[in-house]
Amino acid sequence: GGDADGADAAPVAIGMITSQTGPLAAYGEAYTAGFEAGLDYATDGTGEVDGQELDITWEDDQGNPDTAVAKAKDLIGQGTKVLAGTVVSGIATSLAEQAEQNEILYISGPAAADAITGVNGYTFRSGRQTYQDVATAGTFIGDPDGKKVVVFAQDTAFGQGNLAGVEAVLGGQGAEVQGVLVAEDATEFTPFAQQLVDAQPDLIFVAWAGASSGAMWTALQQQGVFDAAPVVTGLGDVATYQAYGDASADISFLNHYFGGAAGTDIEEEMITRLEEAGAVPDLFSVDGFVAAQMIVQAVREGGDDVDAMIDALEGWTFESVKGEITVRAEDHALIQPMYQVKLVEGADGWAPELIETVDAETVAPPVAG
Amino acid sequence: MDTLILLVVTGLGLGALYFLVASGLSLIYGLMGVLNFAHGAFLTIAAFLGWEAGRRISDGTWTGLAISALVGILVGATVAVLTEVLIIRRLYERHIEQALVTVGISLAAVALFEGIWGTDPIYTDRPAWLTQTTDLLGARIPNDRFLLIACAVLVLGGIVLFLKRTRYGLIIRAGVENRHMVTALGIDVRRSFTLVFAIGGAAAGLGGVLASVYYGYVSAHLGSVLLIFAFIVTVIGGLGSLTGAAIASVLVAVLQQFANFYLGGTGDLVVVVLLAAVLLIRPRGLMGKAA
Amino acid sequence: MTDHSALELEHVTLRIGGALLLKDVSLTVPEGEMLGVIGPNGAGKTTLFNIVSGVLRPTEGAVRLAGADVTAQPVHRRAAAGLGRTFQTSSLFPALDVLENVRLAAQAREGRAASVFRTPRRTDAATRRALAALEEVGMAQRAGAGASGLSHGEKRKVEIAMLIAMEPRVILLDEPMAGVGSADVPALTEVIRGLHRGGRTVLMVEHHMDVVLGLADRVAVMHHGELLAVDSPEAVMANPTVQSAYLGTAA
Amino acid sequence: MSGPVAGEPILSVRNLYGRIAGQQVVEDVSFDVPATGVTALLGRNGVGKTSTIKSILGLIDRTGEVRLAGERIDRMPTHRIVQRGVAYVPEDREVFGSLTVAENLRLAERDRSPRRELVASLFPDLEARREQRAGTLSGGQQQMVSLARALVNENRLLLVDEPTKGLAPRIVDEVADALAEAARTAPILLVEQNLLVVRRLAERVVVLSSGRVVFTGSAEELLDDHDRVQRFLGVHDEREAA
Amino acid sequence: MNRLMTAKSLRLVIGGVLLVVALAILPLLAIDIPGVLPGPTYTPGTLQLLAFALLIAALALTYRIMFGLAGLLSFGHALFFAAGAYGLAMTLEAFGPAEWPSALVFTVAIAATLVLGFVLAATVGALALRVTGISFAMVTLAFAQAGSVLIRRNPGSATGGDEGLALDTAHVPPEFVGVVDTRNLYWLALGILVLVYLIVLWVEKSRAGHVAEAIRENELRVRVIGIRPYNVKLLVFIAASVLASVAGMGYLLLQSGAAPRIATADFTLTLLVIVVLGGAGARWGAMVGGIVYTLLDQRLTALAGSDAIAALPDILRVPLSEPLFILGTLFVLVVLFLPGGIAGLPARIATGRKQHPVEPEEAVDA
Ligand SMILES: Nc1ncnc2c1ncn2[C@@H]1O[C@H](COP(=O)(O)OP(=O)(O)OP(=O)(O)O)[C@@H](O)[C@H]1O
Ligand SMILES: Nc1ncnc2c1ncn2[C@@H]1O[C@H](COP(=O)(O)OP(=O)(O)OP(=O)(O)O)[C@@H](O)[C@H]1O
Ligand SMILES: [Mg+2]
Ligand SMILES: [Mg+2]
Repeated sequence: GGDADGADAAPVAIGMITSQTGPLAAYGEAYTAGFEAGLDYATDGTGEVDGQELDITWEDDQGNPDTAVAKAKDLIGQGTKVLAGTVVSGIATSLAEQAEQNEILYISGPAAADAITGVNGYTFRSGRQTYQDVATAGTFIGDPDGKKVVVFAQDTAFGQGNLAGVEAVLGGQGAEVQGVLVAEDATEFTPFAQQLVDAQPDLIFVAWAGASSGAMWTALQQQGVFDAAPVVTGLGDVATYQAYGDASADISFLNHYFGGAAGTDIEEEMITRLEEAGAVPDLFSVDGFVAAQMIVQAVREGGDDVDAMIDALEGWTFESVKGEITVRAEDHALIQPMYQVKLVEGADGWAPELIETVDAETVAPPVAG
Repeated sequence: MDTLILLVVTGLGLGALYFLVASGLSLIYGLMGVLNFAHGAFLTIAAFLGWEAGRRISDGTWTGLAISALVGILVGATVAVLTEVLIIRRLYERHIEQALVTVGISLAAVALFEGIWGTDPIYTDRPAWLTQTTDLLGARIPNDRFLLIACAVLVLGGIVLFLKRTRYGLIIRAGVENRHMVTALGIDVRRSFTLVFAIGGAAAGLGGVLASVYYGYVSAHLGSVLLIFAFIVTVIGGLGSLTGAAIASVLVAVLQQFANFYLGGTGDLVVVVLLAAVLLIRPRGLMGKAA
Repeated sequence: MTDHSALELEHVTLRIGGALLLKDVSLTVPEGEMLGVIGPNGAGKTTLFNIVSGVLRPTEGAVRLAGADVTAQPVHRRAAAGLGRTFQTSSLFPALDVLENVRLAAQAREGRAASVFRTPRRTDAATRRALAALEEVGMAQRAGAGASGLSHGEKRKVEIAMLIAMEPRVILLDEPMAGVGSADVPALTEVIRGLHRGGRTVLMVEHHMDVVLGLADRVAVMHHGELLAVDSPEAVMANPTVQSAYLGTAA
Repeated sequence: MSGPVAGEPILSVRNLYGRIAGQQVVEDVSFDVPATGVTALLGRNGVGKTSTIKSILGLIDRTGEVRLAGERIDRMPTHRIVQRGVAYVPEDREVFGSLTVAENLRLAERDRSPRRELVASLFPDLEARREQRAGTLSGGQQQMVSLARALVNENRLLLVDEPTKGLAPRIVDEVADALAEAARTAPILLVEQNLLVVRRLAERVVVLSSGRVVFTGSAEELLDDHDRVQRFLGVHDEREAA
Repeated sequence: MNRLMTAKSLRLVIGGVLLVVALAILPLLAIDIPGVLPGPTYTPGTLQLLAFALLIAALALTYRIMFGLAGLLSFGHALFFAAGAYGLAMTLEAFGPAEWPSALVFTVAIAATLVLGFVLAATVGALALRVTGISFAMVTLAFAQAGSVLIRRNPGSATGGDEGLALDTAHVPPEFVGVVDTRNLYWLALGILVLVYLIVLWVEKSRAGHVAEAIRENELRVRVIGIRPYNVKLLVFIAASVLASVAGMGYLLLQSGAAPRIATADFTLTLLVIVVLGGAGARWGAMVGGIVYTLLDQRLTALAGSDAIAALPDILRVPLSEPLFILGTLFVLVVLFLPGGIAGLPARIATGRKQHPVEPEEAVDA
């Protein structure tokens, strides 16, 4: 525990690094808005923790690790003890490295890579990780034993991670798992769609990111994949709701968060604050919100002593937007509930609707390391 | 069997797209003697404005698509002409600088498009028929591939006729080699150059609109993705050779499909290896003329 | 004395595409000879030089330099082995100055021409040789001038200076007088005579008949890719085929 | 064709300056080309003959006054000047190497009814090589293409830069014949090193030295004056003009 | 003879040494240039930025001897930079028998990476140099693209794919780890730049350098005087590439990791932009280009996010808030109106608007 009561203590310097420009700027924006809302909530609108000021600096990583490292070094050089943020897994890895080298606290943002969990003692995460996505997908087929699951993914760290996740989660429960990995730069998905049909699976899990999703879904639809087996994928941010076109109604979605998913009081609080700020609740709003809560907790209990902050966070269980969340002590995994969702067509196009909340323990990753 | 057909026909469709981009590139290379890195930007702006126009007037219909295509062609041509007149022309006969300037334009243009239209892809609507499939020997071929192939054939035929049947073909080839001497034969070479730039830009514009049909979206990076392959196709086909580019487009795209499907997604690697191999065996490309 | 000639061509034939550019050309040039090569435009004179210097490979036949078969050797090897040439249209390194142009040739002569471990110096042997070569062709005053700004005649002289600096044993000159003002012809003729006088073997394509006649020991006549005759200048001039196919009335 | 009034020069050059890459290569050159016959522009290597012709055509930066049959052409772009009936045979042939012989000639055709037969009869060798790429022609053959490109149109003035350079004696003869023939229909400004050819073709000469005109007069007057020839066209002298 | 040692070049040497000394004591000073540097020169953030700029300058310099000197337009230079960074990261991770001292492991890893860079350069160069011009550019692009694809594919989890590879600090000397030691990294970067400069200078001034220049002008002519251009080009290619991988190693230490971005064709294009921006005609042009570009890139981003920009009307705000737009436009303007790049500026100012170029200063010296 900490003993920070000094109203006269120097403000705690906190560095927020995330994409304000670059390819993932939209995610960065949601994260930022969520963080502001979370900070307001956790400090009761004061922006201070028990009288201790927080000196928050925002920096743009441009989606570029070089920039991020430079910014991080600059912040650390100026005495920053807490870093948080970034959507990009590659940047999160670099920042985790900096945190360890310089013995400061780092709370990564929406970056989903499993590798960040347990990477070192200084690094925490405020979002979900790939494993939790995959495990949620697994909840769609009931008992996986003896079923055939095909993972359709891009051949990237993200896609490979998803395949590995499915193999671990569903394969471990007796499912036969097959991967159809497509080169990231491929633009033609029709033959692969046909390959999916030919495989005669019981479940198809799609892990896709980026602009080519539209063409991919069209190809699946054209080749009749939806008639062959149920298809599960992760529901992304608001901008992607319309990307599935005619396929939308046929897809089962796993989801980390969408506006209205949780139905908790804290969610209300967040949405109110977001709307006041002119933002909408989105996939990564909660990551920002949780990051703010974790920082406030760390400062409240640990002042500006990094080891004390780490102690304050390890094993901490708290109420947040998605309900009860735990920072697992062993590897800093963030144990949290997930959602099953479907898209329904309304006046403004397709919008998500909750099917079921998946229990945090059901999708908890095994301890890393 | 149906997989084979699917791979070949979709490969042809993709090849058609490559060719639509490469045709303008090849033409402008034949004219400027440099690779035009701004070609991707011509394509992207045409796709954006074509989409803006199409959706305002009649979204998701054939009329809308026709309007998009028309606007795209006009925009592509206009932007190309502006680039030529305002920038390229000032650097005439300085090929490296010309190429460099187009690098600058492409960097600036992508950033500008991101500023205007954002970084996320904008998903587009198209006529229903294009999203459906046609059964061909057991393979369900997406219909838009047929549209692409038809357009590519038309463009190839049109440009070849233009170069063969008009004097411009001669003027351009001669002008690349020795601009001064062409003017000394009493020919206003600048006007021919601008015209050809316009044609190249128009082809890129059409390519842009069709690319947005193929991918189902428009984005600031639409052009950059295609440009790399258009370069490769242009070089494999032989710099400045239009038929070479057409053959290489098909070769590259079909090979890419097969490698992606059967060789563990190595399509891009295989294409790169093909490029290196072709250049090492035939430095001038498949149909290139002697330097 | 060596028992072989400076240059030998044996049954050299060259085909490009469908065209027969050289037809069974055999030629022996003894050490120290100055051989004039004449023939109508398009007869294959430049082509012959390209074969000798290695720019083109013959379809059939062999090329021997000082007895050694060089048919398969690349250009730079033959040059290193003592074969120098000029081009029909002058070709210098326009971005370098006159002295640098010539010094490159001198460097090449010394071997290790492209070594990273050697830096050119004002006093080194290559520079001295280059300056001497420039002196010999009367271009020493222009040593610092950029090669791109030279007039035609000056370029010709610098090219010959490069040859001198290479100290080749066999020299091919492709129309050295082309474009040279009549006033400068005598001077350049002297320069070429100087080249020859050093005991070097010289082959020279030239359309200025007075120059050819004044310099050459023997004259080779080419026509339609064939070697019509190799003979003394007087005999060649008297040859009726040469008269009609080549000289016309202007001789 | 309404020819210029007798006595009025077809080309008049006044105070012409020309520069290449910032370097003055033509300085204050003034001369006239009469409306008939051949005028030779002479001078030693590097005095600026080629540059003078290029200045007239606007191929290099120039200032000064140039009139074609009275009309100012010194502000016109090259192609306009040529369209007014000026043909140019450049010093280094400058054929389009990647085009065939036929294409080279076709490109040069400006007139509605180009004089293809004339060209074919002048250069039969080219007829046989119509489909060969000009870059693979021998030097002399290229020179013929270059000449043919000029002669295929009807011209008001021919600017010919060293047409006999690199030609076999017999061809030199033929080219001289062709030029003599051409001179009957259009006046020629000829740069030529071969004084035999000059003597045969030219009525008038203009001599340049170091970028300036040092002599204008009749060809015979100059060529018969050994002293002048020595002085203007140079004795052997190592300090060659730069 | 303009290449030989003269009084003027002696002055240049002294000036150069003074400049290096001035750069070396920068971390000990508190110079603050608002708007150019993010903070005073002793702060880690500023030193990090400056060190990065110095490494990019070194890299640009290696590109200059290929492009500016030998006229080899390569689109694959990034490959060798990446080979240095990834090579060192991978060997550091792979090696290291427990009983070896860390310093030894570090040295061996560096040596191994140099060998790797050399072998890669020799292989790629030997193949690519069989063709010339645009074809050469495309073959190098092809190799770089293959490298880039491989790095992103993460074969055998060796390269970390999109996420990049973090530096395994176990065997890195502690002086190079951590923010407090940023100034050591800065000195390291400065050292690399000086080293690269000296080697580049040496290559350029050597006979090989002269021949490379001649080859750029007229390759056949070089062959005819008895020199094989291929060897010289290969030599320049290898020298430039190995030096690029040295800069890459510095980059790895500075960034504590390697990201796939540095292997892309875009990165090579950036290099090209830098060299042209600075002026391909001069060594110092390339270096200044590297430094100016890095600083501009960084400061323009700061500007883009500033309130002043946000307050502008859309038509100005949208373009001005895109740093790449400004850089791209600036680059176009430089190519159009400043042909010699930044390095050409002094000469242009000195000659004013006069059309005549100045005569070479040094007289011929026989
Ligand atoms: N690639 C080719 N294809 C067909 N014919 C060719 C090719 N290259 C050269 N020729 C022909 O070969 C002949 C020989 O040319 P070459 O240059 O050797 O002539 P030359 O004797 O040097 O003539 P000149 O005195 O005019 O320079 C010419 O008729 C030329 O057109
Ligand atoms: N590209 C150039 N750059 C710099 N100077 C040049 C260039 N071209 C020509 N000059 C200079 O201009 C002067 C005149 O050249 P020009 O070619 O007009 O002479 P010329 O009388 O035609 O000579 P020649 O009889 O050799 O053809 C020469 O001294 C030459 O040095
Ligand atoms: Mg010849
Ligand atoms: Mg001349």
